[in-house]
Amino acid sequence: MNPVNYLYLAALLFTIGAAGVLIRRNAIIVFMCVELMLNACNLAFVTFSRMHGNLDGQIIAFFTMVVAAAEVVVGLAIIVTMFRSRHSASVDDANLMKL
Amino acid sequence: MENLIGLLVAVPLLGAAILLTGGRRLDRIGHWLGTILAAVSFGIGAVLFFDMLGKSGEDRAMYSHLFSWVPVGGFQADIGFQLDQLSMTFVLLISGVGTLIHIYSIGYMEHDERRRRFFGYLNLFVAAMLLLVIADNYFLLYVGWEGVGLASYLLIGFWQNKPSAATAAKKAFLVNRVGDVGLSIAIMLMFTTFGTFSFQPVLAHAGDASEGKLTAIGLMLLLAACGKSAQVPLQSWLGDAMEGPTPVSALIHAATMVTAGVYLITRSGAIFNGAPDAQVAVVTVGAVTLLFGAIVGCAKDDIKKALAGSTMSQIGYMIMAAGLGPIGYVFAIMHLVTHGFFKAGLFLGAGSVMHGMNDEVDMRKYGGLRTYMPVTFITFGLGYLAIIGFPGLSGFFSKDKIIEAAFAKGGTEGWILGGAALLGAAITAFYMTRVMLMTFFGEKRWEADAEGHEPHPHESPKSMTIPMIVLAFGSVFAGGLFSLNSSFLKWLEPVTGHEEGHSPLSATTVTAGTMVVLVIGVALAWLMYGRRAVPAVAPRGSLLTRAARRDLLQDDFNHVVLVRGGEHLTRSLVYLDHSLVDGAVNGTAAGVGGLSGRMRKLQNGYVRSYAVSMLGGTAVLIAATLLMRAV
Amino acid sequence: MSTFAAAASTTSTGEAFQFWVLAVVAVLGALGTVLSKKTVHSALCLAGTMIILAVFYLAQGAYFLGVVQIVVYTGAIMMLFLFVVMLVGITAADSLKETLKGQRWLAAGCGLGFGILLIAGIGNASLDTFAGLGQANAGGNVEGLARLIFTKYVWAFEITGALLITAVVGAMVLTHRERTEERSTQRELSIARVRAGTQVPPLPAPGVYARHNAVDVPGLLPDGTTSDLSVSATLRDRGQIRDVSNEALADLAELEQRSESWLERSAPEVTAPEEASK
Amino acid sequence: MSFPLLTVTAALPAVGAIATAAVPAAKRTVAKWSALGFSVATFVLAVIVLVRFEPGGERYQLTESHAWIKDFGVRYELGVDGIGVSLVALTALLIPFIIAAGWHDADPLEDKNPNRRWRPTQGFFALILAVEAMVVVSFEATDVFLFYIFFEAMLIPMYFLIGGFGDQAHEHGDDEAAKQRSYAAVKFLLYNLVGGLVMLAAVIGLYAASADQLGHGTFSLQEILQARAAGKFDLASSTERWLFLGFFFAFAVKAPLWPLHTWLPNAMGESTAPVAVLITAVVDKVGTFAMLRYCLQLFPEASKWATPVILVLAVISIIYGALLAVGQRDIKRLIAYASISHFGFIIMGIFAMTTQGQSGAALYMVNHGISTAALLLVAGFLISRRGSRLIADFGGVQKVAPVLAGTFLIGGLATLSLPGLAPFVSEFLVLVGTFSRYPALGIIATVGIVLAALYVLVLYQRTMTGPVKAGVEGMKDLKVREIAVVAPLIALLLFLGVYPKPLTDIVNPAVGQTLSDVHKTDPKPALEATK
Repeated sequence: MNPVNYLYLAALLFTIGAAGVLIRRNAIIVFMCVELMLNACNLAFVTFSRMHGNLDGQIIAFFTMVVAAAEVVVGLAIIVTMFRSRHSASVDDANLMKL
Repeated sequence: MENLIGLLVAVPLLGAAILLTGGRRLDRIGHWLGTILAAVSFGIGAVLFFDMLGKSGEDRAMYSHLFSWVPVGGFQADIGFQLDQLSMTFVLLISGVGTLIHIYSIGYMEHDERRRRFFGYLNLFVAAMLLLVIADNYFLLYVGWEGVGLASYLLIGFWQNKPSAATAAKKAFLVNRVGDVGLSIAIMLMFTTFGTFSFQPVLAHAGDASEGKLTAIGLMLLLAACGKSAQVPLQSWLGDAMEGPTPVSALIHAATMVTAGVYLITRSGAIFNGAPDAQVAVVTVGAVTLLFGAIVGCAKDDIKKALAGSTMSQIGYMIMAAGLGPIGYVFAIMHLVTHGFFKAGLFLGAGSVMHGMNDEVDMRKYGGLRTYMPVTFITFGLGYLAIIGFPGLSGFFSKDKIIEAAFAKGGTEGWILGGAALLGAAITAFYMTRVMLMTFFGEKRWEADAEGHEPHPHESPKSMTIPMIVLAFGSVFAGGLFSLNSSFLKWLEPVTGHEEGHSPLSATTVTAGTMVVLVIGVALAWLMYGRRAVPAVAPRGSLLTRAARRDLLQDDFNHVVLVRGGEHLTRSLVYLDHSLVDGAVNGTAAGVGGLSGRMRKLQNGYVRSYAVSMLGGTAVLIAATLLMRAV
Repeated sequence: MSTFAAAASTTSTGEAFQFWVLAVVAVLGALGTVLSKKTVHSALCLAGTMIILAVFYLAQGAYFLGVVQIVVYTGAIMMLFLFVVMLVGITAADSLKETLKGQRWLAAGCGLGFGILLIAGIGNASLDTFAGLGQANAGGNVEGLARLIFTKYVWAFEITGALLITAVVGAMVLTHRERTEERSTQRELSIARVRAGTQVPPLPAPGVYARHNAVDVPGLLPDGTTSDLSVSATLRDRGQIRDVSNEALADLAELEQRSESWLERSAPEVTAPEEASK
Repeated sequence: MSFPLLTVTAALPAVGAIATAAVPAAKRTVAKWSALGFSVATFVLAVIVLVRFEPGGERYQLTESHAWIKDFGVRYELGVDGIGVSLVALTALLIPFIIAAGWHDADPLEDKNPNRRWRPTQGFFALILAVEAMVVVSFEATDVFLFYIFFEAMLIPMYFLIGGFGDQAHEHGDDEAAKQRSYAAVKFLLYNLVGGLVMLAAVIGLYAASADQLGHGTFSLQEILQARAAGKFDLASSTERWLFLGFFFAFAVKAPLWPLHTWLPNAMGESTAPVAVLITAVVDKVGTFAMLRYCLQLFPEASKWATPVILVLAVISIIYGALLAVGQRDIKRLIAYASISHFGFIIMGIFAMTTQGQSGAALYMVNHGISTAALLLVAGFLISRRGSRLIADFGGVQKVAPVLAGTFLIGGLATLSLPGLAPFVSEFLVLVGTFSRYPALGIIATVGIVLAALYVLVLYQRTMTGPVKAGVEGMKDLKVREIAVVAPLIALLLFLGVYPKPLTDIVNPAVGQTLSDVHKTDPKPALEATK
């Protein structure tokens, strides 16, 4: 098997995640989908690192994880606050950006 | 000596500057100052004149170059003066008559609180007119040309609170401006043809230029002359110009400014000599105008308007003479000078009459005034005799010569012109007699006006009568003096050149003919106005009379075609500018606004739809890169 | 493990087999994450996917990452998610019904197009030579990463540290609720309650009847109806109240039956549990 | 290096603007005096520049050159040729009069609350000085990019001057006036912005062209000119034409040329007279000036290619502007349309490509600045006295205010270019210059002279002569301040009318060089007459 398939998998997962972001209203699930996309990227990175035979790809993936962690922390905090203020975790309820 | 030439202009100009900026503190001495300065420039003129007499004919011309005015590439305009016999004649006429009229105005404008300003304007006019005649190039002449236009604008509209006066002033300036366009185009043509527009080189090389160019220049100069000298078709302003104070009418609209056209044509003789077609145009204009003016003069009841018509027709004579070429130039100028005397005298007389009649101008409300104002009567009478060409008076000599010259033109053209001139002489005799009779003879026809105070005619003060007397002398003797062993001819010949025309008729025949038509005219007038009593209200009159009263409908034509048409044009243009030019822009603006209004609907504030657009965008980008790599 | 990392342009059949099996599962997990109604379920699906990814990391010679993936992601982050779900998850059951007009179609279109493009991109990229991590991992994968992180990427590393701290502080700031007024004592609370006049006495206790002591069982009121007040609000909202009144009444009826039959007496008609539960 | 005279000349008003704006709200008079002081000081500097400039010397003098943005070859380069220096002088001359004339235009109205934070007076004068600084730089810049920046930056203060400080005189009351004002301001901004952006594209295009012609991109006018002279810089005619059009469009909007003119009447009509003077006498001059400096010098071939069209448009502007002026009911709009007609003359002179035409155009810029300033400022005094801009509301003014009427008449006569006043010389030069190459156009343009007389005299007749209208009786004659504003301008008009030689001596060499750039020589007269 050609390891490229890992990349195809990554692409697939990424797309699924993206679709999830687009169609789900629950902020938490949206978040999970984002995580899914990040993970897909990580997979791609790891595969690349294998492809090039050096570890930089893995490093990047590692940083991605760190950032993802930070992002999750802040994001979830935001969700909680939002929920407190408007008793709902639906992203559609927060459309104050509307003109 | 040459340095004095500049002073001719500078002195009255200084006067104008002082009087117009001086403010009220000059009110008491203003008129004296103005008069003295005018007299001074006459004095300078006299000094130069005698200096000139001292020299021999050819080198009498003096030149003085002050400074370079507008030097741009080949276009070299200088402030320089040329004083030859022709200019000198005008200088004396202008400053002389000018001074007299200053004196006259002291009395005439006595009761006007803006008298200082009036004298300022008069000085301004004298300065501009002198500049016009002593300039040594057409460009500087143009300055004087428009300068006199401005002065006449200010003076005609001097009583600005009268709307009629303001309108008349505006009309005069505008019509003159049309003429000025002619002059400026003529200058441009000279520049493109000769590379210069100074008199000497242009006139010296006029022969070398193609006839077409000369004709074009000539016609443009004629247009200018028509504007300034109130010749058909630009004559309409002169009648209205009588709204101005009478001295103004005498100085500007009889003696000096209106003759500028004649000066221009005579000065440019060399050009016209090379362009026969242009000359034909000139004589035609002259002939037409002299009849036109004469006819109008017959119908007017307003004494000043009648005289205005006469002015028009007399200048018609001059223009015609100038158009005849070398055989006519001298006589044109000669008639111009004599006309300056008697016409100024007549106007001053008219002014004096009005002065005595509470500014009544309608001759039908005069009558029998000879007993009340004898001096005015006599001077006016002498002027009258002069203008109709009574033998021995100045008008006789000058006009007779012109008629001879007209016949001398030869061929059918000669006959036509001569006939026109004779007819004009007859009509002149008629309408002048009419004026004379209606004003000074018959029984009194005036009654109390609306306020109920009856005019009690009285002789005018000395300051007014003296100038009239002086001018009367001029109008009696000038002609004789000039034609005494044809001194005037000798005087001008070096400048204008002269050749004897060979007339089909002998001089005596012409003179006899003139006498005959003169008698006919006078007799006719006497039959109509002397024997019968003059009705106080004008009778309806024949069709021609009514047309003539309306300046032969020329004004109506202007009004309908130019004024109305222009108004419509501007109004529609204003509308188009707003709706079309501006509307196009505003339309685009509106379109953009509407579009963005639709676009903003996309900003619905839902994170997810933003996310969709982001993803779509990314997809597009990827697609783009792929395509790029594909090709 | 070195066998995993050995492969150059193709992989060992073992890995291939493992890939095909797990990839399917991973995709299913991802779909589950997206599609499942309940938040908890999607969280679990995600966790599963992540673990599988961890395995893939290991398979590709990223040992450190594989472990980190399990420990940090699946261990920490997903748990964090679950906590939040517990905090927030009351509205967890959100319908999949779309409210934004055309959103779903757009999403489908973009997602599909995007995926296709992505895959196409990978497809026509020439990626058949795989160097493999043989010598890169020679000195040990962790050491290799460490060397890179502390030499080449040290600056980025420091930055991430700053980032993490910021994130922590941010989270605290966001979630911390400032107490503005003095905490009210029981006395004040009781007074307030009396003032309000609603539910002055303490709430009824759940799980009456000795056989039930679970908190999700509402207590019965004297007329035999249940009192939702006796159950905690959370359960109430989740609709997780276990109503046992019927069976209780049934038992009661049966008991009396038995006693009557023992006393040779006609039993009185037992009220139907339905009416009882009214 | 020598003392950076030009920089200082441009910087002083800028400093003045800041200083004036910084004056505390209460001290209104201080702000006025500081503004006046700075503008006068600038004028003194400008005079020094004028004196230091030797006619017939280097093409660009008093040059300064420093690298500015190295990566894009943008340099801070200043230098003045004859035309630039005379326009700098004109600007510096007019601003003090503008400030003095607008002395009370920005005083807060009584009914508005006095202690508001917004300080109109300080702002007004600061903005005027800011405009002056920017205009001066754009006259001095010899780096296209530098010029472009200030050419555009000018719009900002102008926008606020137009939108913020209109005179309350409006037939439909204050609210309507405010609405009209903001409309005019926005229109002004949009028109010029669009022009400017088109130009920006062309500027970048020029940079790119120079980059691949000279190897390194540059905006420096002098460098490009030298390169062309050396034959190293030679654009493909299509490129050159596009770039030319880009530049010309911006300048034609600014100038303005028919049919891009409609912003001018609104802007001038709604703003106070001093600001209107600022627009037409100072800011718009940048447009015509830039045509002469950039269009002709950078793109000679394209200029010649476009000449016929431009000349026709210019003639249309002349006639059209004059005709519309005749049809106006509003004094300031009338003057605005008259200006459009005059700008037509200027542009015609520039593109006639003869010595007379271009010198005439250069003179025309100066003379038109002075004459329009005189006329407009007097008109402003008139309007502020009556509180109306409608011609119909006036009549018989000369009876009650003779001095005002007199100055107004002189301004008007200058506008119809009466001989003896400065504009006559320039107008006639333009006509001769055009006529000697395009006789037909020259003759058509002379019609403009008659129409000019028409609109000026009609305006004078309706407002000044006739019986005294109601509402005019109590009108005061000019105050000392106002006379002090108008008299010097009139004196200057007379002087330049009688003795324009100093000006022509400065301008002619520059024109000669420009003509040699476009490889044009005056047509020879049909037969050379001995001078």
